[in-house]
Amino acid sequence: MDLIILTQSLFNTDRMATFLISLIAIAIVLYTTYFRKNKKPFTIRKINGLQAVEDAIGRATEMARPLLYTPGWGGDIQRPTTIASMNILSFVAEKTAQYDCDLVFPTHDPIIMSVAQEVVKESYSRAGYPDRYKEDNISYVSSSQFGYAAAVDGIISRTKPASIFLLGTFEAESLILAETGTSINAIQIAGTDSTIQLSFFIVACDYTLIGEELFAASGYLSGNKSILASVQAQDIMKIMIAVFIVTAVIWATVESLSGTPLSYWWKF
Amino acid sequence: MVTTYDPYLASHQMTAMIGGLRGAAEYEKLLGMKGGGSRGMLAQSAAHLYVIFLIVLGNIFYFRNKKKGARQ
Amino acid sequence: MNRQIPLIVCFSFGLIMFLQYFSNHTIARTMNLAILDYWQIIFAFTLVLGVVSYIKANMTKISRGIDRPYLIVGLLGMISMPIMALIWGIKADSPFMWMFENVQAPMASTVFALLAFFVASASFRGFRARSMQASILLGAALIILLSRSNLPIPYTEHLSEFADWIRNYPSMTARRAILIGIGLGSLTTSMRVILGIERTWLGGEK
Amino acid sequence: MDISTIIAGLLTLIIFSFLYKDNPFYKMAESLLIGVSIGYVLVITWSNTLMDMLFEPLFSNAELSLIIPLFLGLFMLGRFSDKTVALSRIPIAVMIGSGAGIAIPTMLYNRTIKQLTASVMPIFTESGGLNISGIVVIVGLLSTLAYFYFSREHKGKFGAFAKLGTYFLMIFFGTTFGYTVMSRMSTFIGRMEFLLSDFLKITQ
Repeated sequence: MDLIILTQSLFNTDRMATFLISLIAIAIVLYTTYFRKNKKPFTIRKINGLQAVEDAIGRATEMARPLLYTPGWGGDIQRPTTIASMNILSFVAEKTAQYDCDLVFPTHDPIIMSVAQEVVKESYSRAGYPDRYKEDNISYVSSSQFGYAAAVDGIISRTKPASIFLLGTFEAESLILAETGTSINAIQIAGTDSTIQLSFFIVACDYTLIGEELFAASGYLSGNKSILASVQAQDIMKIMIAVFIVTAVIWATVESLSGTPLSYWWKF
Repeated sequence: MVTTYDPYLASHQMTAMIGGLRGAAEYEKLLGMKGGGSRGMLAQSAAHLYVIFLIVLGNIFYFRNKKKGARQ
Repeated sequence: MNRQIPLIVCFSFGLIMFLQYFSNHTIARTMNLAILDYWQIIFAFTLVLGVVSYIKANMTKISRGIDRPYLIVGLLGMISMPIMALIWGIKADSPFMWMFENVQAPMASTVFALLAFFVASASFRGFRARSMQASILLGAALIILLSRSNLPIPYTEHLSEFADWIRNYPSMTARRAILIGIGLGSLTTSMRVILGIERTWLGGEK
Repeated sequence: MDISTIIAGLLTLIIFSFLYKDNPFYKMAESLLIGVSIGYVLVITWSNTLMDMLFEPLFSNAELSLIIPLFLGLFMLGRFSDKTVALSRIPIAVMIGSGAGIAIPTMLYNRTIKQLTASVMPIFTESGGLNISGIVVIVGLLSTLAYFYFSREHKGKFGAFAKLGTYFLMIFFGTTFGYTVMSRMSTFIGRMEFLLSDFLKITQ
């Protein structure tokens, strides 16, 4: 009987804390996005690697070689990281349109391919060069992890792109792509939310956007106010997190010193 | 892949983990059998030593070139 | 209108998925599973677009005479799989599975195995003690590698303990901070998507 | 030796030849791998998704609610014509919207809340001794978070603290690299075992 009642309950009380914290987070994002709008503009700190983005595009143009952009095998369009990557793609595509530099975008997911086609096509029109857009350059190359890796490797070793952007969710293919890129002396800018692959990118690539930097990057590059507002919301939440941790640690220490068993109120 | 799961292990979202080939070899030892894990350990140790060797070699080259560069 | 409808759809599905997470009710569970099924079904249809893009790209190159023989092999490989599946089915001993086991799988795992060499080349180039940060990266990697290489050196046990301590404390805490940041970044990005502020996926702001 | 092993062995050797340099054999094998893997995904998706999850239940069991994903899927094909391309934005909206909806609580819980609460521990033990590991964890977490703080330039005391965070990040990257070397090598060892014992029969 208990089980049935439990499954029929409309609200899962186990998730109360997450629900409340979600609401607070939502409130903060709404605040920075809508209510702070007319205050002085929010600026974010320099992020290493982002100044290099324009140089990388310029380099490809000067060398008359293509620029390769791929979002990795690990993500799908539902993943926020992929959305952040599409934002950066939009910026990069606008520049490649202006400089008339070839942008090659291989992906393992046909849905990402469809979205990327929309994004790039729109960026080319925005830049005023809709005729320079080549749909074939944004292509699907197998959903198999190492089929994708082999395909992108092939493109890298044959078209020899001057610059390579590896931005999205990567798995084991990360180092295969990054080392092949190194072997043809491409400038490589990587960024991912896959913590393990970060270590390979740090070792093999010229610039690496670490986790959250990838999300901030899209705001930094585009100067888009709404993205900057979210970055600000993230910072506010980070301060709250720091305050929470310090309070909880002091609490735990006092409890431990006074010999009372830990109350663990900070675990939820 | 071991470090991927560490935080989940520590935050008790997971209860136990057998990490990599070394973990497999230890697990085999625990069960008192000899399998691919123990045999692979030799190759693993060799691989680790090889990578250490390459890292050290890379640094020797780096510092030698730097010295040369400074002298010129 | 072109953009309004997708934005409304996006908002509604976002809200539904957000709310169902907090409910155990049968309706919520059913809806969750249904939407996860939608993902797979939409992917299945979109795969047609992907395959057509693959064929088109290869045909263009073939007609221009670039890498002709190789691309024809690829196209034949692609077409042969559904044909074999249609004729003999996809059971364990079918030609379709034979192709998977003896052509696709060995090649795929060999591509994976290339990583051993890439790890080596990256180790040679990427760990130079250029700066304080680079030296710490180098030091941490060396300690872990040494602790796992079963060398007959003194203090092996202490080294192993120290390696475990690094992994469990300083290394883990940095990883946690990265994860916390990713969580926050994902959270705000998702919110922008649901609220319709983030429209890049629609091809930009209009 | 059977033909299957010969083919698998040759293809393995050809893929390894890429390490020397890009060559016609490798190009052939690469193209074959891409083609066959696309064909494989196509067949598996047809049988596991379209047949099992959509057509069978819809047409044999008359589960009419499946008309929704059927149309969502068909809308995707609208991308073939400029006139109907707008239709494809609806299924994309479904995927992106629902993905974002589920990401908010799950990312918040798994990535942020859980990781955060696991970091709290007393910095003095009951006996009054310093808990070094605990201090390292707290300082590491706070300083790395400071590195990810985007509102301020990394200057002055705050900059120094954020720089400390980068040291922790480097420890993490070095550690991960060290631990992952193993898993990267083991696939290679597996392939070599196949080549040497199954294919060339040098070892048993």
